[in-house]
Amino acid sequence: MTTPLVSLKDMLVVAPMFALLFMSLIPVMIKVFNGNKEPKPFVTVVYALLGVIVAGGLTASLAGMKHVAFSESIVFDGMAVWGSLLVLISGGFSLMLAYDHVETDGRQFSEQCFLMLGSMIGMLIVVMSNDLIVTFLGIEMMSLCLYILVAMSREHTLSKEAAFKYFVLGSFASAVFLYGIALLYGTVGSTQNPVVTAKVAELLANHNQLFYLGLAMVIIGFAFKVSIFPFHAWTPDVYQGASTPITAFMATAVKAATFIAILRLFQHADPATRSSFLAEPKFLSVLSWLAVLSMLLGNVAAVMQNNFKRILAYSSISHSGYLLVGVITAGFAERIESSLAATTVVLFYLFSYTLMTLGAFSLIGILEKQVGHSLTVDDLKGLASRSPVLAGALAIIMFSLAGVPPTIGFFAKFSLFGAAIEQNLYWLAFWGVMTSVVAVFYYLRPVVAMYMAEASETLVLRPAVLTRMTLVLTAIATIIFGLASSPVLEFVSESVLTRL
Amino acid sequence: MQAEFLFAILLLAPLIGFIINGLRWKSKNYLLAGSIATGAVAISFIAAVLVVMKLFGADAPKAVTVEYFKWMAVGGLEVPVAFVIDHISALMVLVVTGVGTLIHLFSIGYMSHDERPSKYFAYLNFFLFNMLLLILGENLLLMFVGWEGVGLCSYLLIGFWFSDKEKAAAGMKAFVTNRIGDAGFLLGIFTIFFLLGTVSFDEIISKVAGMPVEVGWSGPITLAALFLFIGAMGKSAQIPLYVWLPDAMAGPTPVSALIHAATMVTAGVYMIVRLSPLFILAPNALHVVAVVGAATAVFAATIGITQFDIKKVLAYSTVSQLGFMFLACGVGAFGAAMFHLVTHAFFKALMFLGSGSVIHAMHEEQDIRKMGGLKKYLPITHATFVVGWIAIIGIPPFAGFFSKDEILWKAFSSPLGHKGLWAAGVIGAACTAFYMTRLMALTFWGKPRFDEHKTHPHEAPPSMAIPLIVLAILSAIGGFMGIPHVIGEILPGHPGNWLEHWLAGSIAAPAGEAHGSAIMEWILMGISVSIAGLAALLAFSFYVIEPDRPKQWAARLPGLHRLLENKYFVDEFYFERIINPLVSGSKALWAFVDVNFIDRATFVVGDFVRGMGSTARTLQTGNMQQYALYISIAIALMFVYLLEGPKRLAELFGG
Amino acid sequence: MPINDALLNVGLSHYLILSALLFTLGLLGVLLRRNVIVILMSIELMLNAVNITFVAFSRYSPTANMDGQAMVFFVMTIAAAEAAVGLALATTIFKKFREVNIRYFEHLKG
Amino acid sequence: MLLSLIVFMPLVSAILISLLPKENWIRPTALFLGLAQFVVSLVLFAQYDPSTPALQLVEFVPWVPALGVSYFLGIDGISFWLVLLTTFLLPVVILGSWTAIDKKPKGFHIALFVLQTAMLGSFVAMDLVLFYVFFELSLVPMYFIVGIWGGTRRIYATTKFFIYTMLGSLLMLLAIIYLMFTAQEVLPAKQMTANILELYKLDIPFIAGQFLNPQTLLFFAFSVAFAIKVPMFPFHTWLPDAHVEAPTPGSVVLAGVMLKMGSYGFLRFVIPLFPEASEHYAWVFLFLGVVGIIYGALVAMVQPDVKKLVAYSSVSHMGYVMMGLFALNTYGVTGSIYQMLNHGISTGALFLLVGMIYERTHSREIEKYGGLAKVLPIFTILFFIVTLSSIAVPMTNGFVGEFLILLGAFEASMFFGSLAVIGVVLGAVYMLWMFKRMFFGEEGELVSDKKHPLHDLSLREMVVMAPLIVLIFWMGLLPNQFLQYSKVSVEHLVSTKDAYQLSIHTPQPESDAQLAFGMKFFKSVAQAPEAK
Repeated sequence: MTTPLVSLKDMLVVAPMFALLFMSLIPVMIKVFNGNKEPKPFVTVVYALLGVIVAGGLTASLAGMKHVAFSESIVFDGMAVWGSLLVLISGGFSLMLAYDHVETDGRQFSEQCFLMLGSMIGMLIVVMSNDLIVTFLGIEMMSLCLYILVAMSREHTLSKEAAFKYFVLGSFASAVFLYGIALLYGTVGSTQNPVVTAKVAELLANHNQLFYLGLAMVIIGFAFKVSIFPFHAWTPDVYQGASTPITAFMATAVKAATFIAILRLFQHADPATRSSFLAEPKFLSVLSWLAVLSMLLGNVAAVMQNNFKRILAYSSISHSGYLLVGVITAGFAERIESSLAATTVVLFYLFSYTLMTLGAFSLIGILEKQVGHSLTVDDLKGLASRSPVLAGALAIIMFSLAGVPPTIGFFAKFSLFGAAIEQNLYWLAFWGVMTSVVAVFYYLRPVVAMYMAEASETLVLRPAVLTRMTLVLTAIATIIFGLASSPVLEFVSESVLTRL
Repeated sequence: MQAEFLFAILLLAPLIGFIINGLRWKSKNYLLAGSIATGAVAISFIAAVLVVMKLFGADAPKAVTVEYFKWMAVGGLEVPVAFVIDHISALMVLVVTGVGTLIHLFSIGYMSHDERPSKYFAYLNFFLFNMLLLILGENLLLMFVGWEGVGLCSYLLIGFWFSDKEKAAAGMKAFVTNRIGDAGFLLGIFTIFFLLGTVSFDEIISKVAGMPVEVGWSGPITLAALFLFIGAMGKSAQIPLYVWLPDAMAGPTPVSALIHAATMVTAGVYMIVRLSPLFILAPNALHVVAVVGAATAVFAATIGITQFDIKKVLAYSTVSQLGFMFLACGVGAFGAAMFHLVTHAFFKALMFLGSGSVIHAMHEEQDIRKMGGLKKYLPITHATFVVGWIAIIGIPPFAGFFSKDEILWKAFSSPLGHKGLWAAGVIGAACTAFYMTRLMALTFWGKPRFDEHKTHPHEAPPSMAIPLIVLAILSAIGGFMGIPHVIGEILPGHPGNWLEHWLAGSIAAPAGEAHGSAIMEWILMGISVSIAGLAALLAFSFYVIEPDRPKQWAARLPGLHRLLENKYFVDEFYFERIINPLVSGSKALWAFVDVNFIDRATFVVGDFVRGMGSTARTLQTGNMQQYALYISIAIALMFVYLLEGPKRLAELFGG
Repeated sequence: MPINDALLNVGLSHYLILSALLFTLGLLGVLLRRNVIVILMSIELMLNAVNITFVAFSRYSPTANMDGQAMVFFVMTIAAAEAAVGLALATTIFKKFREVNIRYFEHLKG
Repeated sequence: MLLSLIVFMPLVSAILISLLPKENWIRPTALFLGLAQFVVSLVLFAQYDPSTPALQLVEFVPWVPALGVSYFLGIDGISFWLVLLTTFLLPVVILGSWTAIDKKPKGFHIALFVLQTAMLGSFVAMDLVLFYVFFELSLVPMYFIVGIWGGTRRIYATTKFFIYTMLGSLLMLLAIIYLMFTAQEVLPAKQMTANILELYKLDIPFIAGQFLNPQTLLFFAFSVAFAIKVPMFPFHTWLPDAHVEAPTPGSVVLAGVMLKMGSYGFLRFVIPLFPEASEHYAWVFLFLGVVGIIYGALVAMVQPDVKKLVAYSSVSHMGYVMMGLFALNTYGVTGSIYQMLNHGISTGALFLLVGMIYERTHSREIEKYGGLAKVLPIFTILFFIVTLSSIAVPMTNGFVGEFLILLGAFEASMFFGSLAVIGVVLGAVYMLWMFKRMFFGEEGELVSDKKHPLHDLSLREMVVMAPLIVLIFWMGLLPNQFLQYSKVSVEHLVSTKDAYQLSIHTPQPESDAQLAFGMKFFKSVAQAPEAK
């Protein structure tokens, strides 16, 4: 043990978190020293965004590096870079949405920013963690902040209910997750990802029942966070109850971070052998069922919804199903190249999902005119004539979510199903396609309302500049990164290769 | 002159006439329009004569062929735009352009009061162009182009007075019925093409030359022949596709004369004669042709007896005469068929024009019950009509006698013939004589049955009279082109059968010996003429001498009378059994397959998805503990599955 | 293994069974109890059950792996934080709704 | 670069139109741009060499190299006329919709031009993924055209249209992916590729009589996608709904071009890629083709709505196209290509005419008309000519296509060929019956309405119809002028379909440098395996 416990490089790796922490404290400090007087929201958001940008810059500048830090409990690699960037992008945009939003621009905005940045720190930990217990810590940090954020919506009683539900179920799932970790610890002797994955083959061969159970419970813990069926039930309720910017944040950043953690668990320990636990057909079938049911339930339930946020919640469930297909492919693939290709696809899909979801929620943010207003699809009527730009942007995003080329949503699905078919997971691909058709139906409904229905009188557009910007930017990005998906994919795939 | 040039004139003259009159379709100047159209056809006629002249002479070619450009060339199918005048088409082209010119001329007077004479003449010219395509086309496809083209013009001209729904319907009926035939024709073309690899008449004939005669029904040539005959049935109004022709009388009368008597309807006969070397190889097909022809001849003639519309009588007469022609084809007497085609063109055109003159004179009255005694008002029309009448009932030496008699004789004597066919022919001829005499009697003779104070029939103007006279002359002498040998021998100078000689190289003859002797021929000739004569006399006595007798007979045989008067209820049968079920069946099909099945299936899927969606929503009770329960159940199931395997899991659910 | 042997020689499995029982108890509490405070307590029970597992595994590990014991501290910290947030939320909703029965909070559904 | 120019000129035009400040500038500008892209497409005549079956005017740029997806355009005898038909119809449609589209003209023309790019792109894309992208993209503008400018049930119709088509094409997507991976495994380059010329080289295992083998499954996955688009019985029910609800220009483009994307797909992809399955299951398509012909005709006959009648006639006409394709011989395939053009022109013209009368009376119910011939003589003449073309009277374009198809079908199967001939009769029945009820007889309630006297066609409307009428006769009288462009390609396809290959036509040396570079690059990819 000649290496020091903590090296300078270790600190460099976690520097983005410190940047976030530092910046998150400033507005709160100002408030405290100013006699509990809320600073100007604009100042607050600038500080917060600054933190995000600095963190993003730091992460990006470290890209290409592979480093294992803090006694192998933190790992910094390409996947971490991508995960961090996704988290920071969605966090940054969510901050912008929050700045504009009716429910969050009140007197507690500095606290809100503090919590959002804190949650992002937790996510960064999740993304970089190399140890299940660290992952647990990260998840808890992220979640605890979110519980409060959900509850913080001003004067909105439903948000309290949502927060409490989210809290109880979240803690419940955390306990399950933790129990799983404990069982893994007991059977493997360590909670470090590489150690666990290295021993998978051996333990599976022994039919170590505790290991089976532990793994199952860990998977359930993750599945809860990304709302995989049947651990999804909180999603629509919480998405509806939370204020829209927070919902956007939850839908994108949480999902991105958690899926990275899942990928780490599913990865191959040894490039030469197929060592993921998906080699065990039972796990494969369990996960396949979860994926298929999520795709099915998410899409099918959304068909009958009218509340736009709930639609997006169900859409989020189904997208988790699609992502799980990618994850399964990554774990199932025999050759390490295929596995990495599937990992790339998952990251790419996350990227596309983040863009589209942020865009969709921004539109909701613009249209929600007062506290507690629950936006339905019918409220969109006549938007096309009121604001062609916003309507066009949302239409692009909806088509992208439905997977119509040449948007990024199409290419994400294309590469995802491609990866699945390459591994002969035809049924997963087939169900993916079939449920996509169902999805088309409800993704088209907002478009129908905006363009084809009679205009409604009550349409009020708030002049939320940052939110509008977010919507338009994401829509444009949806097209541009769709057409230029190749550079993005290559970029991701190169950075994923640093894992080796 | 160059053949290419002459053919171009021949074909393009009517087309140009069509275009000129078509472009000035709003004009009401009937004289100008008529002159243009008539002139165009006359030019065509002259060009035709000039081309046909090339066929005469010692070292004259057997055919004059010109080729302009490739129309279609796909794979092995090469269709040039090529035309030919040989000994068969020469006859036809002269008849069509000649009679066509006369009818155009007649039309000028006839259409003088119409609102849209330019349009009428345009259509008429266009018809002639298509008819020429049909006749002159060197291959089946080009013939088919003309074949459909004449059908189209027929449609337009039948429905010329389209404001009348009945007339528009008649046009449609004609087109659709023809289309059924055309579909058969198409199949015939396909069969021939895949059998012989060509659609050119010349090549078809040279390729089938060495082929053996087909026995049985399923040989390709038999099939092709039958398919083509379906086409001929449609165009030439044979059972069961004859129904359009009587309705086609809705068109202007000159149209009936030109299209529905003299030219277009004979296209089927022409086509079979043209392909006689092919048909002759399929005796079974020829039997079908003969039987259908004979049946039509009798069937239509019997209907003709009871009709009261002057044009309808003539129409059924046309159907019946066409039946004679097919009878001739069917017994292998293609020359006789051509002969009858030509003479029929003369006398039937004459009679239609005559009836046009009558109708014109009677102010659009067509019911012969309201005529009578027109002889004194319309002397020229009457005189010419009489010529036609004598010709059609087959009194020597008028044209009809020679051609009809040749058919009857061949039906009896040809190797493909049969006594039954001959008998049917004689019955048909007798009926013809009867209803034609009846027509004459009711229209021209006896006492006028119209109000002579109100209606003042007047004789036709010269433009209408001249065609009548010319056609009357032709009807009188036209038969001399085909004097039977038995008669020729006893005549001074021993004139041979010119027509037979002329066609000899172009048409096929059935293999085998003809049975029957010259004496037999004389006897049969005598029988048929006398039966026809008797029938005519009977009719004369019925309708002129004792005008009450028909009613008595009708009362005595009510069933037969009703059957005949209602044209054997064929139209009703078609309507009730085919058209109505088709329409209501289609509605049901639409309602059942599209609306109730395919769309329903789509809806069922949609509703299923929706139902699933609703179910999924009911899972979302809002009860947090229930959500936790889902998680717990999932954990439990996963445990059982992972530790015990799928079987245990299934047992849990009672499986 | 004779029955009294299993009773007397306390080993890893005993601790594991105990923790499993406690965990199940907590789980049932979350599922069945109506009072929000009791539900919070049940969650704590689940977390503590896990702690027993960690410690037991650590104690009986052949390599004397101490990681498990360290983890318990992490867990306890998290549990404390959770309790704080949970109670805060419970207070808030009690203030809003004047209600502690969990079945009351079913406004969000469908 | 010519093909790229043709494909993307409409997209640029769409952007230009979106920048126009005044509403009354939109239509003239759109017309000008539409004519311009048609004129540009005419350059094809100069650059295209009809004497070779090889792919011409090729452009090749790698797009997503990791997946072997490239921007690969090319044209041959199969797509040549479809491209021209597409560019030809656009100005016609723009002029035809001058007054029909009275709200949001800007959005409409943008949608129209974007649609144009998508359709042209799918005809010249030689990369399966690129094709798929264009193929799907075409749904979106059409979805809006029907949904925004359509009739009362437009939302139902447009959603049905979108979901039906999407369902089919997503299955095809799976098949495309599978093919790309098969190429990676099997082809010597060991590279994933969506390049259709490379995929032609695949020999996909086929077991006759069994359903679960790769070629059969792929064949049906592709076929369903295209059959829905065509639409072939029994996937046709979206079509009448879409047509009835679509605005006139939408119907014209839908019938005129979009349906052809399906039949083109069969010709370009299904038959060459899966030759054994195509041959083995040809009877299915012949059968469904016949059913489509007869069923479409029968149902068309009893439609009370003239537009729906024309829509069902499309089902019938496309049945011919399917029969011709699966006759798998020169006559049938040539006829099908010809029939695609014919249908584009005549059905397009019919929809335009129906639109014109609808603009005057706001009704499409046949029973309310009658006696139009007297009131609107020019309209009647034009309608009649188009009717003739639709029922395939010789000397109009319809005859040539139908004749060749029936000839081909008869060769392939005497039974189905003979059955299909029934369609010839029924076609005349439904069209002429409709014509009779609308134009002949006494004047109907709409026609004799003294308050709203009907006016015959305006000059603009005549100008819209003129090119269509000219083409109807031109194609009918001189078919060889058209056929010669596709002749060699079709013969190549039919004669070598079991081992179909397309080579690249070497361009002239003076052609554009970038193109030459693309060629060189492609050749290095394409020929490398042969060298080994």
